[in-house]
Amino acid sequence: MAKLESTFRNMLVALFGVTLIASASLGLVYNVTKSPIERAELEKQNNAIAAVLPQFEELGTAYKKFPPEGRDSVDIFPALDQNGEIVAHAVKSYTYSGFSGYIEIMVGIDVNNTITGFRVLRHAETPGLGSKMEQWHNDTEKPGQNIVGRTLNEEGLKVSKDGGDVDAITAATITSRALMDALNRANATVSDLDSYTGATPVNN
Amino acid sequence: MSSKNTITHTGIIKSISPKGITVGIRAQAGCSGCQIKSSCNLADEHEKELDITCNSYPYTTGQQVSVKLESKQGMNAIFLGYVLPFLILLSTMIVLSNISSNEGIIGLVSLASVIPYYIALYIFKDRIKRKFTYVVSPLK
Amino acid sequence: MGISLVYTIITVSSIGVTAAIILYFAARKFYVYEDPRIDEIEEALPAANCGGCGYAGCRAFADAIVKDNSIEGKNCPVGGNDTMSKAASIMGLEAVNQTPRIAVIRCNGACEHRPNTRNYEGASTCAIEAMHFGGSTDCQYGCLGLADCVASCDFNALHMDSETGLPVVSDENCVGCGACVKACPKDLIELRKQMPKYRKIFVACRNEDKGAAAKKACAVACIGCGKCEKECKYDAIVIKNNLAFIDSDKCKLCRKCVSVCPTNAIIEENFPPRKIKAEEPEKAGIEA
Amino acid sequence: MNKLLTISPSPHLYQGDSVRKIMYSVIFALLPALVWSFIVFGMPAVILTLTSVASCLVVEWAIQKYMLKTTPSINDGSAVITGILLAMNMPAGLPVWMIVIGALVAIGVGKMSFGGLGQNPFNPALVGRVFLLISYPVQMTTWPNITNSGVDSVTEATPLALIKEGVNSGQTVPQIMENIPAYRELLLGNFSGSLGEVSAALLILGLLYMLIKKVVTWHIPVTTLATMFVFAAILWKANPEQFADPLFHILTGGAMLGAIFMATDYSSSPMSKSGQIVYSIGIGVITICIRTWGAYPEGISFAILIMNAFTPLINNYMKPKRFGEK
Amino acid sequence: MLKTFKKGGVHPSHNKLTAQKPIEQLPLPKTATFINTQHIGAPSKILVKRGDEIKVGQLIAESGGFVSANIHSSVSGKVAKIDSVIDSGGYRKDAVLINVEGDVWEESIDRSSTLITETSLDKTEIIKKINKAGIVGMGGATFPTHVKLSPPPGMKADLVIINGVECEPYLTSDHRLMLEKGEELMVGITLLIKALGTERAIIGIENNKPDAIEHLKALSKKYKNIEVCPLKVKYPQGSEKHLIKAITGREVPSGGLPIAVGTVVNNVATAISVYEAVMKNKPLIERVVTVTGKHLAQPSNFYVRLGTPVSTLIEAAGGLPENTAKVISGGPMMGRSMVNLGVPVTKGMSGILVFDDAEGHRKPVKSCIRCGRCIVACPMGLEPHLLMTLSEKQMWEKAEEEKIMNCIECGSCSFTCPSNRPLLDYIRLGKSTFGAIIRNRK
Amino acid sequence: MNQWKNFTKGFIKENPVFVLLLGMCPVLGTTGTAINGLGMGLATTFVLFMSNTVVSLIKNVIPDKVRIPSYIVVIATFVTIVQMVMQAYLPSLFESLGIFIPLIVVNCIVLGRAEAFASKNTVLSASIDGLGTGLGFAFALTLLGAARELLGSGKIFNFEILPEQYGMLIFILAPGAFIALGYIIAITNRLNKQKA
Amino acid sequence: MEYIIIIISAILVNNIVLNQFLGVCPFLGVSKKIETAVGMTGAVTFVMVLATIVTFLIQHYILNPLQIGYLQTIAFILVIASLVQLVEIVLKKVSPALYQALGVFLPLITTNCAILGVAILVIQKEFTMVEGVVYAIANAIGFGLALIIFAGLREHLDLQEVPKGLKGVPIAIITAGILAMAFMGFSGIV
Ligand SMILES: Cc1cc2nc3c(=O)[nH]c(=O)nc-3n(C[C@H](O)[C@H](O)[C@H](O)COP(=O)(O)O)c2cc1C
Ligand SMILES: Cc1cc2nc3c(=O)[nH]c(=O)nc-3n(C[C@H](O)[C@H](O)[C@H](O)COP(=O)(O)O)c2cc1C
Ligand SMILES: Cc1cc2nc3c(=O)[nH]c(=O)nc-3n(C[C@H](O)[C@H](O)[C@H](O)COP(=O)(O)O)c2cc1C
Ligand SMILES: Cc1cc2nc3c(=O)[nH]c(=O)nc-3n(C[C@H](O)[C@H](O)[C@H](O)CO)c2cc1C
Ligand code: SF4
Ligand code: SF4
Ligand code: SF4
Ligand code: SF4
Ligand code: FES
Repeated sequence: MAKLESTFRNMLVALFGVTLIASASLGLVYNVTKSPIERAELEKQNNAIAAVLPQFEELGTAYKKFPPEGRDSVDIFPALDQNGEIVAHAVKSYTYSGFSGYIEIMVGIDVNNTITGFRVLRHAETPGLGSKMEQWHNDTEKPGQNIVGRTLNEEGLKVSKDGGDVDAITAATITSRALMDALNRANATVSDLDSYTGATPVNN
Repeated sequence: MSSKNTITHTGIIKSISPKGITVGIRAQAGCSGCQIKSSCNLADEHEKELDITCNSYPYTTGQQVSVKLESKQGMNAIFLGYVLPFLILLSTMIVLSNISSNEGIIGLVSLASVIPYYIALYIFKDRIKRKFTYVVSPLK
Repeated sequence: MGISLVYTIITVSSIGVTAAIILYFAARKFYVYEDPRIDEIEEALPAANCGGCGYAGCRAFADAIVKDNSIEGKNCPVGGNDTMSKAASIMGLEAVNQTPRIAVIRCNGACEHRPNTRNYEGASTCAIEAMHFGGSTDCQYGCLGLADCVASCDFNALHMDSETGLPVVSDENCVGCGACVKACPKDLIELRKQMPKYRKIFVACRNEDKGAAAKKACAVACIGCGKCEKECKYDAIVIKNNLAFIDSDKCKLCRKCVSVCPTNAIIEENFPPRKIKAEEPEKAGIEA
Repeated sequence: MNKLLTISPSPHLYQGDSVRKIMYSVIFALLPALVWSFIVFGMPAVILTLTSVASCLVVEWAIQKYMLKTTPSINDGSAVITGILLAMNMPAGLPVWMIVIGALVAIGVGKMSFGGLGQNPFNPALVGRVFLLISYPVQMTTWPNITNSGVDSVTEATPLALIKEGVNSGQTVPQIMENIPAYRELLLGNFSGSLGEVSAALLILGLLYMLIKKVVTWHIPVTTLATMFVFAAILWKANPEQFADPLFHILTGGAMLGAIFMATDYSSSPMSKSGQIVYSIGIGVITICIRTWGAYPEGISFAILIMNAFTPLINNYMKPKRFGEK
Repeated sequence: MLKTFKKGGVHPSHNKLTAQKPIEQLPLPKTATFINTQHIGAPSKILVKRGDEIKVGQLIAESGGFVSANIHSSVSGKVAKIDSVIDSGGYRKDAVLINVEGDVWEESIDRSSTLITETSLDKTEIIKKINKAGIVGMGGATFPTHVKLSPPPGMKADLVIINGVECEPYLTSDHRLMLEKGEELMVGITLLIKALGTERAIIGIENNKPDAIEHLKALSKKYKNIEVCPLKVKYPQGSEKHLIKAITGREVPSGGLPIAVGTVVNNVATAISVYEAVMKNKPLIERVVTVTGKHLAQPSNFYVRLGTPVSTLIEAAGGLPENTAKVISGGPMMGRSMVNLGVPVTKGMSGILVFDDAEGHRKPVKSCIRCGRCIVACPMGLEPHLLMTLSEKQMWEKAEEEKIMNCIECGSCSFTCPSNRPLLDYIRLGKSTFGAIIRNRK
Repeated sequence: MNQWKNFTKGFIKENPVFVLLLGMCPVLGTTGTAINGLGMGLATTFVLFMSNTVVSLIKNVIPDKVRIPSYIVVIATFVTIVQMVMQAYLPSLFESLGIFIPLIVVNCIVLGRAEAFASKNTVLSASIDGLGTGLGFAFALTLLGAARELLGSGKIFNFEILPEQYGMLIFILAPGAFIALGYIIAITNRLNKQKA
Repeated sequence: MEYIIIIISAILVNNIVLNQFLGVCPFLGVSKKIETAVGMTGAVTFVMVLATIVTFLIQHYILNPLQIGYLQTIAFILVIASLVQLVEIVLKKVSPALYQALGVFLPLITTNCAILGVAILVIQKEFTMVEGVVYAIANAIGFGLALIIFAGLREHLDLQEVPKGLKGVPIAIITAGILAMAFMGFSGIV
């Protein structure tokens, strides 16, 4: 087949054809992948929730709530036991004071204000330094570093440099300090629960 | 003569008219460092033509010549071509963002603010032309 | 899903078409027509970028061939006739056979023939020594032995012989690009016609002094006695300024001149050993 | 006459200085501070220095011999300087294998990859040091505690680290200063830090020696320290709660070592005097910026490397005044 | 504070071994050789042929162009042959060889030692006489003096500077001349002043020659327009540009000649030759040569007929020592090392310096450590290390931008380099290559 | 045979990264670990393969003057497809590659191959060329990723080779990317020269 | 204050080339002439700002309302590719002399990678338009800074005796690595 001439009409037609097919196929793929993408995201969140919480029967309605301090609201997922009693909360909390700014975590806090687990959802800390926070503060063999199982009081958790009793990641105190900030924010929001009334349900 | 303060290109004489000559030069993309010249030729190389009102050197079409431009003039060109419109756009945006908060309008108006600038350029195009002079010398 | 797909199509198409129109104009404005033959020829060239063809590099050479639509007077010494005939066939032209050339060093002033009479200690390049001094021997024409030519050769065709202190051309590697000719401040290197089996006969001397002075400076200097000129039946030899020169285009490799030279200044290379009088010329011949 | 005359273009006279003499003068100038650090830190410092020097020499020798195939020239002393300075930029007690890596990077990457002596645009010892600092932040910032009787096994933060930590956790500078030795101690080196940080006085002694020997001129060291002093003074005046005072800045950390021995490295610093001044001002300003606002407590290594990168530009624009030109 | 130029310069040790040795007259040689290129510019045309009878002072080769000079015989005798001889660089040059017979002078030459101070000649006549006498600059550059004294139209000199600096180590010929021929020098200077129509002249002398400064200061009292200016010792103060800068503060523009700032510089020996040419009709046939070296038996200052072989001078100074490595024509900083001692004394040869093995060799070259000493040393404000690299890499154009052509080849850079880099060797290569490029362009 | 050569040349001799020095940004930006390098490499390979094939298919119906915009559309489409598919099925890889996935569209190799090769050759050779070049790219990224991962944390594909304490953190960070790439290119040059 | 943080961060701490790896090809390939590098900076700034504004408008006023955000890549690249050309065409029409002078002075601006990268990052970081423009300018300056330093370094390297195998690109990349290493000193300043 000979190459099509570069007349204006030909060009328009050809181009239109190409864009048409391209956009059609994109739309198609989008529709195919749309739900898996959403599912993947949801799954990630659910996995995180499941990982940070103790045994529970089902999740209650999630809602957003504004922490006592902070720029943005946090998401709270109550976990219920067989009786529909709340046993713990999974809290999606955040901090802006990481070494590279924003860090987002999911933390489980039971009714006794004890941390049942945490996962880092999003961060941009230095690989090899701050990025170690998930293992570092979740190491049962190093009680100084480990924060899972600690019970939070009014003061919250602090790294040892600030007078607390959590050993910070070596050479990455800032990250640890930020993590504590996110945890404390979660706790402060959750412990304040009773006084809370008009919670808005979370969309997803 | 000196190349410290000049930019040199080699080009080929395309045509000769009583007013001067037209030289075609090959402009390369910023990534000309990559060695695959021919497999990325869509945007990597353009032929640019220069109209040069020139000295009476006896040239022939197809001859290889070197074209030199003073860096200072090049900087001037950058200023007129890119920096000034950029400043206009920026100041429009700063002013507007204090007045309005509709980003769509700010954006569109800022973009539009360079149009009068280009019109002005068009009006002064002859005057601008006189600002740029090239030195052409034959290669070999 | 329907409506979103429609938006998709409309958006992409309209952006696409607008972009295409702009790009189309751009392409028309800036389109550079490259004769595809330039690429083809460049491909055929050896990519040595040595400048031996007289152009800035292989691509410039290909460009020139296509622009002039001719290969006349153009030669890639590196690729030789093979390459040029390829280029010619790409262009649809008749190939012109060019005689390949090869470098010879016109100085045979090895240390034993031409003793050092002083000891040069300046920067180690021929060019600098030649600016200040005639050389480290009494011959102001001879090789300085500081290897500027070797450094200039892109083809690894030259090396210094540590015994003689002279450069040696490796016949297989030399492509006749002439870089060394330009590099030598004493103008000792000549590109000569390449003969079968790399046979060469040439006067390995550039000394223009009168015979006695030349001989005194170097045992194998050409003294301009004229014997070879008389001997040559093909008028290939001329004597000028007390110095003989053999024109390689005329030389028929008869080797008559070699034996008449009283100073063994004429060198023969790559010939089979002589049948008669085998001992004597061999000494003179297998020098380089 | 049987002896051949030697010929060479003029000049026929030479001042008689050699690369080796210059390098050994620098080494000599470094010795007082080095020996003091041996006294302060004891055996670990000696081991550190010896390993560092030895590895620099071996790496340079091996690269020249086996990779570049040139005649090794390790006796010119420049690799020894690199080795000593590399060591002087480390805390005593660093694992030996780490120093070897540092030397490999300093000489292999920082110097020989560019062609060897004089060709490198960056200071090799600093390339090695910063490489290690980024790679092994923990070990590189673990300083042994010194008491008057010798090295304690407990670690101690350097004055700069104390300031940085303190300010980060909300203390004011005067509060922090209470834990920091007095200036006299800082000058004499009674505090912790890297080998080469511990005695400002002896480093200045080295500078004087080099000035007398005309190995370096005053331009780089003095301008660097003066810039640091002035810039720090401005900040300190503005807010003494937040910023440390200028004297503190030039007496602590690597300020002296950097300004006197590392910023002056010939191959990576500008060649004209005016260029050297611009370069030194750059170093001073960047150092204080990193110290006060950056993540690292000490910034002079980075500052010097950054200005090394500007050196070609400076050399390009700050030419000596040509005779006969305006 | 003594005057000097500010930027650059070096301080090699003076080694003026012969400063207190009076000038001795050297006996006539047996044969004398006159090379036809003893000056900058076109070679002279040889006028005599084999067998001709020649008198002392007879013209044997005439100027080959505007920038060129006459050559006169310094001996009497028969022309043995016209042949090429090897010069001090090892290249063959055309020359007249004369077998010396007796000492018969041209009658026109006044050989008496009476000082003549007055002349009625005008400017052009003086210059003509200088031209005829074949005088070239004796400070080393051998630029024909009559050319220098005829400034191009539009240029006017207001000051003559007499170069008595002798900044080269070892050399003392100018020093001795100033002491022993001060009177002649003064008259020579007045002639130069007249020839150029300037108001005054300044003699620049470095203060390592206090006796010469004293002597000339005393003499200058008689000449109201001649001053003596003592200078701080610094090499290369003898370079005309730096001498002008030191004395007047004027800076010869890049690429320009001294006349561009209204000055003309002449060497003391040149000025004395001018005196002899104008007042005594004596062409340039003799000169003072310092023969020196630490290992020489009798370093001396000789008054020599041009054309005498260098070997004769060395013999007279005690013969060549056993461990001689290098023999230099001129001073150690700017002189040329000689390949051959049979070469004759020429107009520009101010000294012969003998170096032994300890001084006479270069040291192994190391790579540049970018210490910047060459930059500090360069009196022209250049960056020699860069110029060398550019020249090595054959980046001639770039070298030109870095003003390689401004280099005065003083050698301060090579002198000072701790890496023993052959800086000036490569700079010269760059200069000559770029010079050729410029010539090709034209 | 010829096709085979066409396929293999991208690995060493004409490796787009080490020899042709193309698409440097993803090369440096996504090679913190071997797995990321491989992922990015394969994503690029897919785009290259598909776009080469499609471009070659449609080369005759596209008038010359609009070929560049058309190719851009084709390529961008495949990039977006990769983007969406990855997001759906490999979300964590998608996150760690981040912005470099959409940037495949400006990778000179992709457009370059389409323009220089696919638009002039048959579908078969175009797709083989795309696959070969893409795998060469992937190979380079994986190699660099492995080198950086090994030097930086003592692991390759997360298998511990050396104790982590010896890992040089710098190789995971930006400077190490440049330094490692520089030496790898030097080594490849050397190898290529020896072979030639 | 916000803007200052964005600027310092983009120029020094997260330099677009040395830290984010965008626009590496022109960085490595661009002329060794310092003047050209300076000129490039001016040109890139203008183009980058234009592209940022246009893509910002497209994202927020077309793609987002229609919920077809997934068309980002295809829309942006088409817009950017044509925008760069459009600027050239306009210049050529409006002032041929100026256009010609630029053609002699500058290499073509095809830093697509950096421009597209910045456009996408502006959206990802959820900047407002003014913030986005500031971000774009800062990145262009960061790009220019790296380019200018590097032009000087490469000119310097050209004169050194770099070992054969490392000559050219490899040593340039290693130098860039050391430069990136030096710039890490700025980390934490924001
Ligand atoms: C390049 C670089 C990356 C860093 N990354 C982090 C990080 O991700 N998290 C962190 O807390 N500290 C990081 N730091 C170190 C901090 O800036 C700071 O020095 C450290 O937290 C101080 O504390 P420490 O040694 O007391 O823990 C980094 C430093 C540099 C220079
Ligand atoms: C080509 C040329 C032309 C010259 N023309 C003049 C001239 O017209 N007037 C003059 O006074 N000197 C002239 N000179 C002489 C120089 O100024 C200078 O005296 C000479 O080169 C030697 O000086 P030096 O020993 O300091 O190098 C000329 C020199 C050269 C090389
Ligand atoms: C580096 C250098 C050093 C010089 N030193 C002297 C010197 O010591 N004495 C001198 O008379 N001329 C010296 N000259 C030559 C002068 O520049 C100049 O040519 C001379 O004084 C002019 O006088 P003339 O033409 O009479 O020789 C030197 C030139 C140079 C370039
Ligand atoms: C004054 C002076 C300072 C030096 N400083 C350093 C230095 O800081 N780091 C280093 O590796 N070498 C240093 N050297 C040694 C040497 O110059 C260095 O290894 C070169 O950079 C190698 O090219 C120094 C040398 C001198 C003369
Ligand atoms: S020997 Fe001379 S002519 Fe032959 S290839 Fe080498 S440089 Fe060219
Ligand atoms: S042939 Fe010429 S260039 Fe080669 S070594 Fe001899 S003098 Fe030097
Ligand atoms: S020889 Fe030239 S470059 Fe060297 S110091 Fe003298 S004037 Fe300067
Ligand atoms: S003096 Fe020598 S070592 Fe120093 S900068 Fe100059 S050339 Fe280099
Ligand atoms: S500029 Fe980013 S890949 Fe080339």
